[in-house]
Amino acid sequence: MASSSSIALPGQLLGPASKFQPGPGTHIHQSNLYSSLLGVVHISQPAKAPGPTKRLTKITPAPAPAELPTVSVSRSGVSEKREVLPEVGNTVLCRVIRITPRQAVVAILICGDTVLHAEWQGLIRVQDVRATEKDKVKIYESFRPGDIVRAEVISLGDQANFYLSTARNELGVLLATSEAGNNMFPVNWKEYQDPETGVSEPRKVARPY
Amino acid sequence: MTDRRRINGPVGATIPLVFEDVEDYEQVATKAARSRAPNAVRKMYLKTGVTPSASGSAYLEIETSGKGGVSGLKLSCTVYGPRSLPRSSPFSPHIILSTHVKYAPFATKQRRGYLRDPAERDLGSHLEAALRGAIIADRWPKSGVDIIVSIIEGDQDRETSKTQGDEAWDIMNALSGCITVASAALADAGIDCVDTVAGGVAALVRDTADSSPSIVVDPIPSEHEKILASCCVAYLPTRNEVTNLWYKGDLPASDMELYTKLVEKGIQASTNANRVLLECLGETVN
Amino acid sequence: MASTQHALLSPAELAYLHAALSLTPPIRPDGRSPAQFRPLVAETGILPGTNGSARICFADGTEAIVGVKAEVERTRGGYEGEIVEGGGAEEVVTDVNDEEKKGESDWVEMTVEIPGLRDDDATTAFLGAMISEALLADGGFSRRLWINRRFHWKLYLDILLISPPLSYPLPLLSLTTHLALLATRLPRLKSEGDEDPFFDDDWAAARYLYPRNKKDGKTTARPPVTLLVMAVGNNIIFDPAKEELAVADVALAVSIGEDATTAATATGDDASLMMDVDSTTAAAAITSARNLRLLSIRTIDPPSRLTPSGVPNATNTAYGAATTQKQPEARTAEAEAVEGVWRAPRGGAKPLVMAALVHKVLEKGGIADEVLDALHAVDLG
Amino acid sequence: MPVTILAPKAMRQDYGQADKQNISDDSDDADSSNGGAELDYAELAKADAEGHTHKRPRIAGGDFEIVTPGEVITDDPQWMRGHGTYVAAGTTSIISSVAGTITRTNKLLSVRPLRARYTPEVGDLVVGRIVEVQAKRWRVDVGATQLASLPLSAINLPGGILRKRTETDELQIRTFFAEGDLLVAEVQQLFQDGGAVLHTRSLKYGKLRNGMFVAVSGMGGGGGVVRSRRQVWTLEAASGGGPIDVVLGVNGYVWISKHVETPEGLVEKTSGITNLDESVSATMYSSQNDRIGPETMREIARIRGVVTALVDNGLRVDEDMVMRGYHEAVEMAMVSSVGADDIYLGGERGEQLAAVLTAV
Repeated sequence: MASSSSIALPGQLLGPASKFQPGPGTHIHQSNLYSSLLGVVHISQPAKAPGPTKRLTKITPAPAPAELPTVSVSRSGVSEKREVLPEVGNTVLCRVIRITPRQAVVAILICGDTVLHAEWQGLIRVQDVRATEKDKVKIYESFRPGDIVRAEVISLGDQANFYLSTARNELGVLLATSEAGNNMFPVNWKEYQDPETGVSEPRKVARPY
Repeated sequence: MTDRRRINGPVGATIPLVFEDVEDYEQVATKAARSRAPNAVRKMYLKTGVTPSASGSAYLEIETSGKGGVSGLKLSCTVYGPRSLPRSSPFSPHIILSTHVKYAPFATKQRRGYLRDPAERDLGSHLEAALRGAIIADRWPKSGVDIIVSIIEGDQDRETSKTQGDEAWDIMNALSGCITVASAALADAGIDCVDTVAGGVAALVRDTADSSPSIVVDPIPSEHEKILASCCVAYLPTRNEVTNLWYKGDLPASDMELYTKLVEKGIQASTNANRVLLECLGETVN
Repeated sequence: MASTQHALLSPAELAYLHAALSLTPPIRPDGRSPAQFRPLVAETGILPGTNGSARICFADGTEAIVGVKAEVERTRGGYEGEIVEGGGAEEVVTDVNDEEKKGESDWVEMTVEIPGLRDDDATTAFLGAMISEALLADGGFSRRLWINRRFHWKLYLDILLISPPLSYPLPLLSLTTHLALLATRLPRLKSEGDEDPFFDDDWAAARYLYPRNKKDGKTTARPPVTLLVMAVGNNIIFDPAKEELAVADVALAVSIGEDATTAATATGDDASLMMDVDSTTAAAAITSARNLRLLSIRTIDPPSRLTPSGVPNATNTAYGAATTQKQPEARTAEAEAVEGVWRAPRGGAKPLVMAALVHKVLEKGGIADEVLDALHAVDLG
Repeated sequence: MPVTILAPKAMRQDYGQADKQNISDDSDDADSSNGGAELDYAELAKADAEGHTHKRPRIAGGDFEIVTPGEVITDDPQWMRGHGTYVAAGTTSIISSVAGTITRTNKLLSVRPLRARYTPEVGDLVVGRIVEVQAKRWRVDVGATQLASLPLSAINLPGGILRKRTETDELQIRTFFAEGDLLVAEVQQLFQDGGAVLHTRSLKYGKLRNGMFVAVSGMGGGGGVVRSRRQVWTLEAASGGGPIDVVLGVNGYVWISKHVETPEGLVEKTSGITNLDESVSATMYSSQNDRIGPETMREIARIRGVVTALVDNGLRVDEDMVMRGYHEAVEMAMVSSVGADDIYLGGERGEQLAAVLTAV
């Protein structure tokens, strides 16, 4: 199990459950870890510093008593087409489809670093647009249909929608088109400007990295 | 039940013509005997990723019995999903599996219509049971996946007359192929499975009217005088578990051993198919 | 599909049911012993307009009615022009040996109607296929419908579930069909040989499809029955109720038939001959060795795989320290099973478990025997 | 014998002697005065001509009177119409609109249907099952014509009563109750259309576990769960079963479970609000069952059998009947051939049990 780039087939034994933690693409059967996908095996050593780390794996096990290396099987490199289900905590890129005073409906395009093929629908509720002055948020001053938005998944939501939030500085509108139809650039934390007409429009702007 | 959306072929059953070629007459009249060993399955060809637009796909071909004019089994499977459920459907903590098995209209001697008939629906149910045991459904909440298997050629001997052979037995072979090909397509689509499931068929056959019955794997109905019983098994090799068992026939109930042996042989046939499946999946990766 | 009309049960209920049914002996929710069926009320001959009919209902109100109708139909030859045009009638009669009396599977048409389900629903198709498959398994049944070389009976079996299915309706439908077929009578044929058939219009003279012994009025051969059997842990449970099926590890539908004597099947003895079978041997066949045949086995997709899994207290975010968890709804991680927490089963069943289920049905003096005995006792009117 | 197949029987005469008496009275009249079936029609025709519909002299009858829809109950104007009745325009006759038994409260005439779905009333203790999770509330099946609703604001949140509801609670609504979960709650409020709003803001309400569910008809004319003094009680089970909780939802949904120390019980042992909070959150939304012994499971199944036997035989289900039935069932098992383990109470054994109970 030393090599970190071997191929696993569904049902292939990866190791005992006492030595590894199950990551995505694996499952436990009779105290052993098996692959559940056709893909490449990754073994990631636990981060030295315990605490809220940036999650690399998709499944966070409950606070593990002893930190064990996590073994996962990933489709990346095996197939162009791979689908992931947006999960709580994932950062996603999405396109605004329609807006109402209470929420913005978006289509999730990219989840993490994976381009999604299926159409997963998301919802940004008015109270999740930004972290401060929530009561003054207006959806139409934050998003417009067609905008590309970076957001975080905060709940699996109801049967149809994932609930998303843009209540952080680096989250919000990345690309916006003006009413005149031109690509705009951000001028401050709440405005985009049309370079040709000079008209600025309100948006929940994502802080550029 | 007429299908208005397509231009349909002639209504009613068509009976294919049988040409009595003088030279081949003897050959047609005498039944082709099974040339393989009782334990040998036919060669099969499996390839994944044949349909670029689908999330996962696979193609399976099983060789013909070597005689001219006999079609083998040709199956194509496409998997769409995981994808979000339609807005009207209720919340589901699991992935919703839907399976469709359809014979192409020209796949069998008797022309099939475009709408699925009860036998095809039944095959779909069997396939669903076989796959449902294999997938890890709770990995994909609020998602659905569609598995569509098209039977392009239905493993039938054109030259046998209607009275010889019985479609009821052919359907077992078709199901076992459907399971194997769908399993490959699921792996190609990246849907979590506990193991690779594959199908296998074994049958208790009688070759001549007065010979004693014997068990063969991967039977071709037209090669035998009579099939007494047949079973199709969907088997997970690493877990040693059966996800679907379909038996039909007529066995004395007192003889449990015969039944056990039949299932054993079915599992053996399934293991053979699984070897091909694993090899094929390995090739996909490299 | 087959059993996805799943009972909505909470994870705690499922865990409880599974634990109770895994005990030795299992404790079933309604207190039955593992092999005990729900009591049922049965009667036959309830529909005068049919050739045979039956009704069965359970105490909970689940009720099924089966009507059998027969029509004379012209036999289609294998190929065009092959239709036998009757020559000398006498000659033909002597010529017809048993092998020639071959029935076709399309002589029987079966429809299943379940309230609340579309008729093209997979469940309906699955149930219909299962019942007709058992009926046609040996070809012996359709042989009973043979009139002469040009005509046969076409049998329409209409299976109706009156109430919405409170449990998986397979055993109910199968038992009702069994009784209806036992009660089915066909008019006595008066014509001879291959001429156009005409029949005795005296209903009292009509013959039973499954001929009866003249002495005790009991039948010798019997139509198949399909039994539903499931396994939880090491226990084998018959006639499961809906909530029991919801925690099944594996469920099988096993169809069994009964032949009069071995000889009868081997030579394909025809119906009229069986009528005159020496009554002593027939009686002996009933009492001593019942000649059971295994006709069909199908795996029923257990609904347990589609049940919601429980959350162990250790990882339950609504359990105590909910606020310390960073991701409140992070997907439940893979973990070992925890006692008292329901987990939807994955994978299939061990071949040995399946064999044990089948064995339990078939063994001598086993469940199949007892069910047939009980059905025997039903007054066929 | 694993299978019992019975011959069909005539319908049970559930509704007592009074009804039979009436019928025979009617026919006696007809026989003595006119002597023939056809004359019944004549009588009817006469009644029609006089502008009345045919009615049986009922109002002074016994306790059990069955009326059918369209049947005139009375044309005496002193009565007021209640549920299950209507007054035709221009007349004073009160006509039944359902099939059921007449009940009179002072001058109010109402008809209680023989079979009906549960009609919620404020204060009812009900057992329900979550069928849908929405953004801020759950939809609960309580056996009524409409789904009841349970708002997120009407439940106790983990972390104590004093905790404020936050937005994260809304996002993780499914961790409190998900589809399929069973709960016991109280009807807090009714809408105009009969829809009920539930609440679980008491320590005796909440998610159910450690037991078994059985649905019987509630509020029926003859059998089923009836509103009574106590819907929830704990009993000490026979043969080492330990304490068992029985919850008879007024809606006919019954929950039988192993008794676990309730938070109220813990209050006595512990002191201070913080401890209480912890113990509340510990079990409130858990879906993990405690360890339950086989004896307890057996007795739970026996009680379930008693409840179904009562309903199957048209008897009312309340604390008294269940307790008597349970003791009788234990007695019956003692003398049964199988022994104390015999908990089956279906079919004939159920009838036997019902016969014993009604005989007392």
